[in-house]
Amino acid sequence: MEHQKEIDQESLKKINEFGKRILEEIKSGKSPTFNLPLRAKSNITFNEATKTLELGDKYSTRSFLNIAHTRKFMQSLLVAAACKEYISEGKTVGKRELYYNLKHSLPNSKENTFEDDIESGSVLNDLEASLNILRERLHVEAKARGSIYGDIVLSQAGDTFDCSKLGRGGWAIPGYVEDVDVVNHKADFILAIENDAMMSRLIQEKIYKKLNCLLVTGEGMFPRGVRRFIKILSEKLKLPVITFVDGDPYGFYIYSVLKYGSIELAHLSERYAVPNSKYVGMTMDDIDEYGLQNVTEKLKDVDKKRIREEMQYPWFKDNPAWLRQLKLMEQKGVRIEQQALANKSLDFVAKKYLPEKIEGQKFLD
Amino acid sequence: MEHQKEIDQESLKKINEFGKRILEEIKSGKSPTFNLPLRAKSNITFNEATKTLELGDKYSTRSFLNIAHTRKFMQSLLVAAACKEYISEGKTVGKRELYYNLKHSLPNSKENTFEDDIESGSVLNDLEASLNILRERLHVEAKARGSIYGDIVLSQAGDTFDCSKLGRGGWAIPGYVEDVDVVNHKADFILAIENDAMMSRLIQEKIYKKLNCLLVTGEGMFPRGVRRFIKILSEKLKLPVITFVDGDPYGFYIYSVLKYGSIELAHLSERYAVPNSKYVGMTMDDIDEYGLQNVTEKLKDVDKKRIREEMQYPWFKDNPAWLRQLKLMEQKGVRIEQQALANKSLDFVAKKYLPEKIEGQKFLD
Amino acid sequence: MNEEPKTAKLGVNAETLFKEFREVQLSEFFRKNRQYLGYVGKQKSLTTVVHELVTNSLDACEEAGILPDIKVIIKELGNEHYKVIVEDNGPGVPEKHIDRVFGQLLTGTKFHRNIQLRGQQGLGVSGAVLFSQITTGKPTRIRSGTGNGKVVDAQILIDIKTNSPKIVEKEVYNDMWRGTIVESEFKGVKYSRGAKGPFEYMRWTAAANPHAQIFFKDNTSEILFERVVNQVPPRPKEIKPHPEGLEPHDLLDIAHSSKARQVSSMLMSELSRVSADKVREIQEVVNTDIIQNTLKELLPEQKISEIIKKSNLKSQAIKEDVERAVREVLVGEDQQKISDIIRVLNGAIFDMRMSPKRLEWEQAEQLVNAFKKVKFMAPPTSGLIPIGKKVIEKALTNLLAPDFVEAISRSPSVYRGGIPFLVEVAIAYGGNSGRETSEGGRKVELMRFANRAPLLFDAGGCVTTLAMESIDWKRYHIIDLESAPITIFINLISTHVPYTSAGKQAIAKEDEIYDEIRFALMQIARTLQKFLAGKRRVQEEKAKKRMFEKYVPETATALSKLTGMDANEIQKSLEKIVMSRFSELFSKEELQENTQEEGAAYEEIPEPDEEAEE
Amino acid sequence: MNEEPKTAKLGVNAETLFKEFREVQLSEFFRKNRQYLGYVGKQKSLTTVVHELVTNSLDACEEAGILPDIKVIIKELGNEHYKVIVEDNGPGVPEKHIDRVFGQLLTGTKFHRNIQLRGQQGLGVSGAVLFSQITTGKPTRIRSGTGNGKVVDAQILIDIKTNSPKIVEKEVYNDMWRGTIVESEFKGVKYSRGAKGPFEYMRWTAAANPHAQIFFKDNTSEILFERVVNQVPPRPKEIKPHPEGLEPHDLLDIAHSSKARQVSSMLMSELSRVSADKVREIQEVVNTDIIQNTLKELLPEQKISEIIKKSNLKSQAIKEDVERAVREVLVGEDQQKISDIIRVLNGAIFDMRMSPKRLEWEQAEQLVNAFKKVKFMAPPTSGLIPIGKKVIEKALTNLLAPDFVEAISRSPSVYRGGIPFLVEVAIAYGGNSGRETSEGGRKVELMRFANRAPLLFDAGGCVTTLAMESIDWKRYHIIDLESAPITIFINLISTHVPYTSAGKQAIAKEDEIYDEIRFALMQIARTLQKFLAGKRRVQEEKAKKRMFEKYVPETATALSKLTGMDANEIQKSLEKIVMSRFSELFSKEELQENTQEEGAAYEEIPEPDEEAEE
Repeated sequence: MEHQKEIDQESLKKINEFGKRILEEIKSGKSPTFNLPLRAKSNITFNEATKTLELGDKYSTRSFLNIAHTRKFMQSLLVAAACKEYISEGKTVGKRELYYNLKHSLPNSKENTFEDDIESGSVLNDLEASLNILRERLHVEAKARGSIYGDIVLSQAGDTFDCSKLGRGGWAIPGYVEDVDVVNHKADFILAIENDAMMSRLIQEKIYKKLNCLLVTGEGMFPRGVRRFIKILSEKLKLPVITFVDGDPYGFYIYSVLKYGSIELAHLSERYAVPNSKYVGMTMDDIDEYGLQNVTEKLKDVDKKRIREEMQYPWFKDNPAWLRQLKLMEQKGVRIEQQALANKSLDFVAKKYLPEKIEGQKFLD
Repeated sequence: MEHQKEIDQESLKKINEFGKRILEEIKSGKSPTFNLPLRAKSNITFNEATKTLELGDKYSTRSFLNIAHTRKFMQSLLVAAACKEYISEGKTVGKRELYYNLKHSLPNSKENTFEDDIESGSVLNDLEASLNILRERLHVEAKARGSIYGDIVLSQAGDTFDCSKLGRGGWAIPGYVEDVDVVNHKADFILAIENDAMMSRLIQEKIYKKLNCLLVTGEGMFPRGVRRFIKILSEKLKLPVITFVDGDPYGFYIYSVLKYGSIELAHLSERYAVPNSKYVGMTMDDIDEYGLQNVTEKLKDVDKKRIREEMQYPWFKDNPAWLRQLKLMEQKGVRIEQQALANKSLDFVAKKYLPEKIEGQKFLD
Repeated sequence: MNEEPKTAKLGVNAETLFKEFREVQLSEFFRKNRQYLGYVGKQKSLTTVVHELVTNSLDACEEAGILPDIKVIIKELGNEHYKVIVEDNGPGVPEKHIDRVFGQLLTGTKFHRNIQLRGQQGLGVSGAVLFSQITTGKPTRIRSGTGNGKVVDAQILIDIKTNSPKIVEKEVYNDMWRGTIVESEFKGVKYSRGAKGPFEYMRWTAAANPHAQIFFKDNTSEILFERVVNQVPPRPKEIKPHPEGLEPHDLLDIAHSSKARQVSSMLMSELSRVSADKVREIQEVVNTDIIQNTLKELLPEQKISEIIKKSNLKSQAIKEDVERAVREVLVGEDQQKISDIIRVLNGAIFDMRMSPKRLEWEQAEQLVNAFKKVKFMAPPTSGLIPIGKKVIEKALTNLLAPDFVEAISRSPSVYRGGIPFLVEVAIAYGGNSGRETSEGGRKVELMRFANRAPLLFDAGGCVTTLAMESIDWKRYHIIDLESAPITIFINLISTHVPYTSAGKQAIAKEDEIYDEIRFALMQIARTLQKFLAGKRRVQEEKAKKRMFEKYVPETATALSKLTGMDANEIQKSLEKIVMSRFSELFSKEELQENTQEEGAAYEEIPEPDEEAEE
Repeated sequence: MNEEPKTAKLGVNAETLFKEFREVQLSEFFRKNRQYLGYVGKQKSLTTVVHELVTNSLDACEEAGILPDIKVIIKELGNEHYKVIVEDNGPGVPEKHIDRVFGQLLTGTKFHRNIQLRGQQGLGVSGAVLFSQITTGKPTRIRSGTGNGKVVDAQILIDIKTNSPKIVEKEVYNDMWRGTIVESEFKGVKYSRGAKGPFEYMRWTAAANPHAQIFFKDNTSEILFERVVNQVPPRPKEIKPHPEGLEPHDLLDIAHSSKARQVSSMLMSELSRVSADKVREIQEVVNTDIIQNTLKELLPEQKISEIIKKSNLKSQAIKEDVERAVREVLVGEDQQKISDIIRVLNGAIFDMRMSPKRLEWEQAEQLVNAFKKVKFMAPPTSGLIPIGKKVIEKALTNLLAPDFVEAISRSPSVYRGGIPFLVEVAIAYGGNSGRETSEGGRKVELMRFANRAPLLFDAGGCVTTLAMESIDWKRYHIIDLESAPITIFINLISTHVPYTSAGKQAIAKEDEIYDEIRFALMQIARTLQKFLAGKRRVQEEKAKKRMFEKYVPETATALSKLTGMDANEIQKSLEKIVMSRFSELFSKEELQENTQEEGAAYEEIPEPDEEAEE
């Protein structure tokens, strides 16, 4: 819990400085302002060295006297003040809870401080970027969805538990994981799985023992909390991450967000992105390699559009192996799901597919 | 694990009988058929005594020689044969895995045994109804989503774990819970929570200690697996269930499905519905009682339509307290979320709202 | 602004202004407004020419009881310059009438008669002559023989300033030939073989006039539409006006030119459906109103009612009867008042014995108002000459070689209260039905006719199109009418076709006509549906058998897994079950089908009225 | 089917058929086809009556240079029965013309003249008389004085069979009064104060004729539209036809009735924009074609070109010049051939010295073809009398009391190559602009006029509507035109208005007209945009200040929590910052704004041409 204290001290310091600067501007009779890094495409670059999306150094300035900024300016101060309070009281809140907590009507007006949680969410994003600090460290937690299973003993909030001793289920990853500690573990890598039913299959087939790995699922697109958790584990334990998702543009996207970060969170890439991730499947080659032609699904228009977009992603556009995958998909006009492997037999994925590909290092990078 | 064996024996017996009956019809030169209970509104009644939805005794007959049935007939046999195999091998599969496992093209044809998992899902529903057996007991597991937290020690698949010793997270409830056993527990009731962020708040506020309860969330509409899990816990431990959801037509619906069952699963109500559930909130009265007028949301058209529908539900239509809620909502034209309580203060829900209402037995039933 | 407005400096007085006053002739009016005659657009103008000339020929032949033999030749002479020749074997035009028939607008035999004819306004042929003249400056050449041994060959122009014929050249020679040839040139027009051109016009004409032999020739090809029936349609009869359709000015016209001595006999002899009984009824209605209005101020209502009740308003001696009633009802009242009332009433009471020549507007109006309150029989339909169900079917069979054809000739009815009409509707399916698309497929074709004359333009607002589009064709299992190989034929027969505009190309949506067309379309659609269903059934049964067979092996394998029994054996048993189902069924189904196809096509269709058949 | 068709049993010969042959008068034609005159629909019929009578009054006043003073009274006499009285202070109709002006169709002074007038077809007033007569049987009462001391009071009917006037009663008495009163009854029509009724018609008339004083009265109320300008528009002049708009038959007409001795002088005197130079040019073009066609078969192309080059085709002595050129080019060739060629050419060459009386169709056609190749000045516009920018603005200001109004009177232009026109467009915003909706709001109103006469019906296909709808109003920050308080005024001035149909209620989409309207609309829309922007600015600045002030307390509280500093103090500092920002700004902005409102509304708009102003 000492750990937690340090984190909070630093966060408080940044918030206090933020308030002080604004106050000083007001005192000197100037229109109060604050800067925040521009989160537009034009200010986002792909760092080839660190393999992550990064914000450039363009800034925009929020000014109270700019009619287009005034409301947001006020909202930013409200959120900052609230976060200061949460940290001081040692509480974390959800995004929507934050909204409700701060919503009230302005004096002599029908207008509210916030009209919906999209407004408060966007202010939170700004504040995160402006203070250069994770929202979790402002005590706003992410959506809780996803679980972990495998030979690892974790501790949090005074509890210690073994994630391989949880029956058919796993540990439900909470929205706040900054304070998770690893007590001990036996694993060579983390397997990040798109689909929760595939997670169940692999738990049943005891693959974590066979391949010595931790299983993590986010039930679809990995939410922030899960990505942050994977990042923390992989950093603390120096474990590589192997991604196992559907062979379709959405699966590729899940992988690329995990590995490189997202445009929306480019200002936080270093705290989210897991550059050492590798991609094990599904690939377009798997279809012929494993005879899965009959269990592919046709691409929808939205898929095709996404393929075109992904071909332009900075990490794909100069990567021949990935471009080949995307082109193959376009040619074949099909996608292939993880669970399609069940067409061979239920244990095919655990007995043959994953061992063969992981032991043979057949990855896309 | 003996428990598990008994369950499986009974399931196998039913499947075998099903196959045998059909085989005998074929041998005697008749068009093979099987019956299944009609799952139409006309055959669903609300049992006032047991307080659950029930199927009547109307049956429809699937016949191989009826052009409208032929494909489904074949599919039913395919699914039955596969389930027999899963049970024998001690494996469970997901719904989509089942689909992939059974998909292949028919001889000399471009047609597949199943074209999508909607087809296989619907056949599975039929088989469940026809054999009068839970799909979980045919080893097809439900979607895994949701978690439990509180003073309870569970065991499954040889593992034993304490659900109050899992940090800020809980136990991720798996899709298959037939074999969960309770080792011991300290709880007076189960609190079923709609929203996962509210779950996090209540874990933080340690309400499970304050009120002596188990916290379960399904992250929105409780999925089958979670409902089944609540049902098992509540039956095994004789614990009442208190439902805490948003004060809107959807929250009411979540509650009513938990308590009475759903039309889709009317044939399985006795295995899902938890008739001893009570409703603690949010109610329309809470808005004025707790001064939440400023954090309501306007009803959408779809909400208004749903209110009208719910007024016709058999369990609401003669229940003055519930009708009053629905009419109030219509009049006010607003809904109220669980998290709106944060408008008072973050710990308001745990310090005042829930204790006051639960200890004062202020429930809707 | 209330001051006297000042006049402009140059005061101009009325006499000066009227210096240039003069009368304008119709010919000059139409020269400046040729669009009123249908001469608008290069393509449409040429089709209008053909329409006017052919219509005239057909009408003439039929009036004379001759089986028409029509030749239409269109020669391209230069850029947007054509010669049109239309020849018929009709009765010919007598020499003394030729100049005015072709060289003067608004003359002819038809305009003033209440009779079903294709053309009606006396502007047709002379309009074409005018159009030729104002685009080429040339006269139209007419050759005509009446079969009496003389043939006239004349070149005719219209003197536009005076609307009178101008014979440029004329020759009369001896020949027994009978018929008329009109030969005329036009500039600024365009010929196309497309949907709205002269060729299509003649093809449609052939469809609605199977008693005519039609030869058509253009610069690239020629075609003969052969005669399908050998009988001239009966000569259309002039129909007396029906009381319900009259306006006061019509009635006045009729009354003043009638030879009848009394209004009562005038009504009976000049109007249709007016019997002696009806005359008495009219008299009662008219006079009830008159007495009420006249006495309104003089007597209490109840007294007036008594007088009306006691008078025999149907009586021949109506004035005496009314007088007697007044005396009876007012007995005991002041004598002066009684004689005043009688005097007033005597001046107002409408006596059917009065001379029609003396009928005045007010009285005509009273009569017309009474007509609306009296129930008359529907107008006689002897003037309506339908083509007839069988003839239409024969014509379309000949023209389209369809797989299915059915026509309905509905019984006559009236619209707007008094104008008689009937509709004839047919649907042809398959063969050459429908219109060929540019991709080689076929799409639905709507052939519209008014008194057998094709309507090629302005389909949009036409009642025929509206009626067709209002039908829910899906109900009859015609899923996509738009691209079905279907020809729909609709012919409106009436003494007065209610065109939407002067263009005479679209029929107005009169509710009664709309309903009749819809009714007929639905009736035929039902038969067509049965025809198509029968055709489909055999196909479907074959498909069913194949389908069962497809699922057998998979079912057998699954059942084998479930029961442990040999898959091959199960499969054989299942196949046997399927075969036995179909060996029974096939013979039965095929039998049913044949019965359907023979009988059903014409069931439920009532026999057409005697009257509606030729 | 190739056998001789058998004739019907009752052979009827041509003579019998033509027994009933007779000429039909226009009056009878229109009696049966009243819709051609606009008498269709109960509401529209009544508006048409008012239109015809008022149009006639206005035209008469203007021709005589009198400031019009028009009274329109509509009395309801019974169910669908009305009396219409239209009175003017015009020149009156001389006694000897009264019967034909009102009692005969297609007579009048205007039809044959190439002049800008509201009515043009000589069917207006007499058509109304006919319509009255066939719905009520009653004559129309005319009172007219020419100011010479005599006033005629006559009751007139039309003899429909002969299209001739029938005076029922006539009285002449002494009075110096000048003007005309037409008083007529109609049945089967309906009066409404709604969008398409007589009241609205007169309101529009007032908008486009601000030199007229208009009094309108119906059963419930009366209104006076006062005169806004005290000047009669110049008398419209007759314009000579422009060569580009002529067809051969027009030219022949002109030539044959011309008093000129030679074609050359005929062209110059009877047509506009034909100078002596142009005559020579025409001669050259005509004869180039003639020589080429005539010699085509006789000489190689190159020789023909040489001859044409060497001939002075513009010369007066053209035949001699051509002959000389032929001889020069063919020098050395066979003499017989040369004289043959010269003889042929002599017969063909078009010599402008020929008498116009001898002009034949073919030559007229050659001339018309040449007209198309020669470039003429646009037709003179002296016949076009626009209302004028300032007058329209005055009229609309008076009528609508708008916040903004601007009009444009465009310079004259031609459409279809030769017909002169100009458009006048105005937009009014605010005040009573637009049409009131049933919910009390306002929506856009399009006032359409042809030569100042309102067009109330058939707005859909009218070029004015199309042009208005084609504008991307959003570009001018008029986000929702449909529900804006805007009146758009469009007046087409032309010697020949291209109506889409006989109804004369919609103007055809001629590209040139469409473009002119669009251009004017866009130009005004730009000014309107600036006006609206200026109006908005003050509002916006005030709103801004309020907004900043609203957020101050909340911001102060939050910052206080964040820093521990006193909230009140922070709030005061913030308020000071906001105030100082606006104390600067407000004075500046308000200044700018005033400049805008004064100056901007009319900037960028070019001064209208002299000619387009009265």
